[in-house]
Amino acid sequence: MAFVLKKEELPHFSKHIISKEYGLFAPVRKEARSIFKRIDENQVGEVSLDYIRTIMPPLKSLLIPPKETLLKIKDGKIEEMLPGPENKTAILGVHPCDVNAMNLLERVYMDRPKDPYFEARRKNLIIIALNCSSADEKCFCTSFGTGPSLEEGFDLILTDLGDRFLVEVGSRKGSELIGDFYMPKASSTDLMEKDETIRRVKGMIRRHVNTAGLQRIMTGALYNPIWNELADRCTGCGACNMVCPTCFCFNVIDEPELDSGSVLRSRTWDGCLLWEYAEVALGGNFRKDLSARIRQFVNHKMNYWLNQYGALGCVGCGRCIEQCPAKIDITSIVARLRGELL
Amino acid sequence: MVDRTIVYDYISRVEGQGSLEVTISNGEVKDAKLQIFEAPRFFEAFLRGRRALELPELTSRICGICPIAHAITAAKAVENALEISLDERTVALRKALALSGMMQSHALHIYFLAAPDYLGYPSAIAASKDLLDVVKRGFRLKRIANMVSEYIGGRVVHPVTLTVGGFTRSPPAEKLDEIIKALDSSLQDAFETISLVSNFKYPEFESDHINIALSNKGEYAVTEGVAKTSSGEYFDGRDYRKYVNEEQVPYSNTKRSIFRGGSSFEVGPVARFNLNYDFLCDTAKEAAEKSGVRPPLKNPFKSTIIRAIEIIQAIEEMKSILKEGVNVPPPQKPKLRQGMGAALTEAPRGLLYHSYILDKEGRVSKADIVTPTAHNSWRIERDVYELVPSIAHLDDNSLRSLLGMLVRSYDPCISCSVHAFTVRLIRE
Amino acid sequence: MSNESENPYLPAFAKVVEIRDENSTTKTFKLRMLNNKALRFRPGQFDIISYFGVGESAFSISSSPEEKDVFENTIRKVGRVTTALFNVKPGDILGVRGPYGKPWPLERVMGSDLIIIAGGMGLAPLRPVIHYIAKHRDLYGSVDILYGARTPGDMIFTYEFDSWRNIPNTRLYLTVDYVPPNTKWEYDVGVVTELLKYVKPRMRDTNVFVCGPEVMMKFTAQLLLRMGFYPSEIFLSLERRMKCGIGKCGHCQIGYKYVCKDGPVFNLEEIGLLPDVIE
Amino acid sequence: MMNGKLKVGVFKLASCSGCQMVLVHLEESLLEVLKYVELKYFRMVSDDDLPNEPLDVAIVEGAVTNEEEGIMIKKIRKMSRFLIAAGACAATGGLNAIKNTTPEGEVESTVYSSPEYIRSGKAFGLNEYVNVDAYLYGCPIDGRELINTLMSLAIRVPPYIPGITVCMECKMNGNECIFLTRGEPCLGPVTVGGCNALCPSNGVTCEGCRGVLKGTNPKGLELAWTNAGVSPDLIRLKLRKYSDVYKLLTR
Ligand SMILES: Cc1cc2nc3c(=O)[nH]c(=O)nc-3n(C[C@H](O)[C@H](O)[C@H](O)COP(=O)(O)OP(=O)(O)OC[C@H]3O[C@@H](n4cnc5c(N)ncnc54)[C@H](O)[C@@H]3O)c2cc1C
Ligand code: SF4
Ligand code: SF4
Ligand code: SF4
Repeated sequence: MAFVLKKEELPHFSKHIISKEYGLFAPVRKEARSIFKRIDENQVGEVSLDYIRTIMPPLKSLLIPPKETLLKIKDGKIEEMLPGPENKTAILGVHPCDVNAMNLLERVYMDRPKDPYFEARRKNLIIIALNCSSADEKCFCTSFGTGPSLEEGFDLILTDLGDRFLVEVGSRKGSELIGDFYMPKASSTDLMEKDETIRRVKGMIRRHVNTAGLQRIMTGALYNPIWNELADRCTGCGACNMVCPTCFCFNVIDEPELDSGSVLRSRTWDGCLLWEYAEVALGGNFRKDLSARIRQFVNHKMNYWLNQYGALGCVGCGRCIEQCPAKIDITSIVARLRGELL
Repeated sequence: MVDRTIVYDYISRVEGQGSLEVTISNGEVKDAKLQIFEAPRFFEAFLRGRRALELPELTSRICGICPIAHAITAAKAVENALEISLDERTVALRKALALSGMMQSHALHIYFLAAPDYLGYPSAIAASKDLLDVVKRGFRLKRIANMVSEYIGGRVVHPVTLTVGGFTRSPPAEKLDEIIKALDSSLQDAFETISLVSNFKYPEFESDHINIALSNKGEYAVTEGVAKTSSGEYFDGRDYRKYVNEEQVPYSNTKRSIFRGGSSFEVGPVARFNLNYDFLCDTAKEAAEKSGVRPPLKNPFKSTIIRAIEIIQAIEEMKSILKEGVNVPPPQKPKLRQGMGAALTEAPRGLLYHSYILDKEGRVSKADIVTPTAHNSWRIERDVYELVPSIAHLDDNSLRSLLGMLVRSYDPCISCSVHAFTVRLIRE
Repeated sequence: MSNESENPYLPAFAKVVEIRDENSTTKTFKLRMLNNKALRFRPGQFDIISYFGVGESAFSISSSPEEKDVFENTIRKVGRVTTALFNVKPGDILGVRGPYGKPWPLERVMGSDLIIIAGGMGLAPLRPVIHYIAKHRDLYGSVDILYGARTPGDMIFTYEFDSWRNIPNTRLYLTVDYVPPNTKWEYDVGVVTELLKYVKPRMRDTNVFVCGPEVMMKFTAQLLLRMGFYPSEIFLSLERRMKCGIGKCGHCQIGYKYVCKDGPVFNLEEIGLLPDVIE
Repeated sequence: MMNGKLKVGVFKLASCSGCQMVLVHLEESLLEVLKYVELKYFRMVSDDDLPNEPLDVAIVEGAVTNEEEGIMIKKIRKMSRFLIAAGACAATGGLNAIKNTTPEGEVESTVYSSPEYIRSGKAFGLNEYVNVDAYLYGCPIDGRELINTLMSLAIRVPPYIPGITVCMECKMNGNECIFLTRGEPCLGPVTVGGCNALCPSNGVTCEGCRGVLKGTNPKGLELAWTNAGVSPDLIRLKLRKYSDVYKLLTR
């Protein structure tokens, strides 16, 4: 099923979603860019779906918040801080690469034993994705088939057709969400225009990772000097870990909450580029050198993921390339190791 | 009478490290030395070569008690040098920020530094055992002041948004209501503070001397205006050195500030009250009447009351500024060039002076900073001379505690006396 | 209450029933789960202990699997959680999750001879193995236990050594790196691998279990390979920083392996090619 | 709960008092903390004299800039079981150490007409004189970290501050990178996080007041700045501020 939504109707549609008691997350402008934010009724006009890439991956941020309290402990009693079913959430305007990244996170978090916090949030979540209508020189989703369009894994998906959106339904939840919100049915021209858009965007994507036999090449390069060379340039800031939509590592900390007299056990995002990540007691560290840490990051994405979860761990969103202060570029690392680049 | 020397080494409940040494002979003070053994930190030296745009950030580190005052004054001095003028809203928001710093500092002084003297405890923490409500009220006032500082400045100690040319960002509009509500709610505490301090037993003592405070048409001046003296003179930052000079005192303490003609002078709440009384808001004036103070106030101990009055003034004024909206334009990008700039503002403790000479790349080639405590230090010593004859009959302990109260009434902030230098504790 | 939950991060409660000093930096804690929930585990598995307000840490279960209603952790004081645990007294309640991880392959090696090589604290996860063999003696061939520590005072479970020696067809060899003055020591001095000189393994019929500091395991593995052991006959128990124990937090990854769920006991064959294993 | 309340002293060397102020600004939380902690010495707010009994914890603010302070910090070390260097000054000398590269006499005569009365030396962090058990980072320190530290110590457990960078927190806040978009050098990539990327989140670059995080690579950052066209002069000013990042580079 497919419908057409005029662009000027988008605020109404957003309102409609909110009226169904969803907390709505959508991109709004912040400086030159879009950022996903919780939107209330009065802000629906700010929603701006015309963006290529956000700094933070929206679905990861929503499903595994940067800091999340797991347990609250008081007087020998433990309270689980699970999000309840009433916290229904809708996310509007996520690109295919991010949806695919979420699917990868599912492989980690829904693997047994399931992570109940992730599961609860995932169950509460309805996804209104957005096919890409543009791409820049950092995008390389086509290497992994994770974009620029999406065939499944969404409840609804929009495609920007200039003056209107094509709205396609991907699940029952999706069609229920539309409910009585009137939209005209899409015509075959609309669908053709969509295909044309996707084709055009594909043509815009210039960056590429050759995944053929990649695992063998990566494993063969574990002791390649390239890692030392990268370690001279890498600042060790861990930004790449933060912005990566498939990085899932976390730290766990206990903190007192003074007013309530309880202890909060929370998890916070962590990253393998950090010294402390592989540090053990009495000063031991299994990845003392930055070179070993970069190697872990790149190999996890381009190698280990395949063994661990049956898919490569990169979706080609381009965030780590864009946000790296040292301009380290995972695609050119792979290309160099493949001998495709000097 | 035998000569005796009272040494109050390491005066407590002042911000920083200082001592007072008084030598008494025949009931008269032979010698009074307010010593500061806070180590010198040489801001004026290491600021040389730094970028002018860093000055608000760097100079806020002169003092962790009144960082806002330093940051604002530095920004204004640089703006003065680069001939930047600010829009009305930015100026207003700066004043609100300064007032939040003042309210915080005053609440701290009243409840944690001065009240223990009058209530008879070594500290507010000790007092909290019996007078938890009072201590909590102090905390509440401070917290709300801090809330405003953080709201506008981004952080309580050492603000981050304040910059040359304006603010790096506007305070988040969605939080404004909450802030205004909090300020409203703090008025009650402010009134109770007035009742508290009006009932303190202040030592009888009066002294007549020059007062200096910032003055600006139509307002209780804090961040804008020129200095005004009780002797009727006016001068701005650029002319400051024609009126106030300093001399280094060999027995080691702060440099002593001297007003033209060679006299000591007072800056701070009492000076502000005496010179700007007319511009206090009605609520503050009422509070003044209720607590029985009116200009010219000559008893330095009663500065505590003025601080309580200024808390009310600050609350009322912050409210009215914030109510007009908090959106400010992005900071102006200054064009760096050679120049000299100076600024005078009212820090919580009184007149604060910053002046800089910038080279053509906008680097500091000379910095000159005089803090309120440096301005007041000679005055404090003079007060000791004047007070002691009437209390010389007291035993050492009582004498020492009264002198401690006197010093504290100026709320000297020794940390920020950049002119302060170290060292030796002189004992006879 | 907590045990009913599906939440794998939710610790169950256990009572400390006894605390024994092993040496100046190590204590053994005997715990009993509350609510009559015994902790069923196999030798080599670990649990995660919570000291609420400080955090969680992973510890090998060091007691005999035959002992059903209590279990033990032998803990060295090295940091925050372990310091907090050292302040605990019998009767106190702690949080426990687990057991986690792959155990020693006691079924797979059934019928063969065993060499058990432990360094320092590495004896903790091997003690359940020794107890298990003692109980099921006829299932295994000859057993040699090689144990090394820095000094005699760093050894753990010394009070059980005699009973281990009394297990039929079992020998215990001890060594230390260094004997402080005025210390009685009648055994070897030197690194633990040197004890291998006492062992005449029946090749292809012997398996080796190793646990100790990673460098010790590295040298031991190298020597064993030189002696003619196949990697598939050598088992090591590894340790990594660990936050969840269930393959989510990421910290314990070595290459594509997770120590928490693919280990901590690994066959050398599995990990031989992985990076970041041994410095 | 254990061995009674934690006996704490708060001391100040050459500094602005800002870190002590953070303690005072805990306000109501301070009263909660005081259920577990006894402030034996805190000159800024209390008359109590230097205690005779040993302290469990000394929180020391400020740099050591002269002989007296050197003696003082040794005395504090002797009387305290656990010593915390609180704030940039105590950690590295802080801003006070900017002058360390200028000859002292020149420094003194800039400020004083008769520098012969002044005795001062270069500014150093506490660890140049004594062993430091833990650090509280920042200029000033962070209130939340102060609470966590005291509460850890109250149960006799060493404190912990997660080893993440300002850059990571800046990303988590969804900020646009100031370095990448405006070309202004930012120390966030190598600076210890925990401030929630306060400065970048307020639109200004990180100045590194929380010190260099172990395992990060300041040399790489310097290279990145150079490649982005930041002038060597600005890099020098930037590196010589709160932390001793310049030391890591000149080594
Ligand atoms: C599978 C496994 C079995 C273990 N068995 C034992 C045992 O039987 N006895 C014993 O004394 N110790 C054992 N350890 C090590 C024990 O987990 C650490 O000594 C302990 O976590 C240190 O915690 P801490 O908070 O006291 O130290 P800190 O140094 O304060 O540690 C801070 C954090 O670092 C991590 N960490 C530090 N060291 C280690 C480490 N070696 N391994 C994993 N995480 C670490 C923890 O997550 C801890 O929360 C085992 C570790 C693993 C992974
Ligand atoms: S790349 Fe590093 S931080 Fe990211 S998921 Fe893998 S191990 Fe974790
Ligand atoms: S973002 Fe770049 S500089 Fe920072 S850790 Fe990742 S690769 Fe290194
Ligand atoms: S962002 Fe940098 S300068 Fe600002 S508070 Fe944090 S560490 Fe300090």
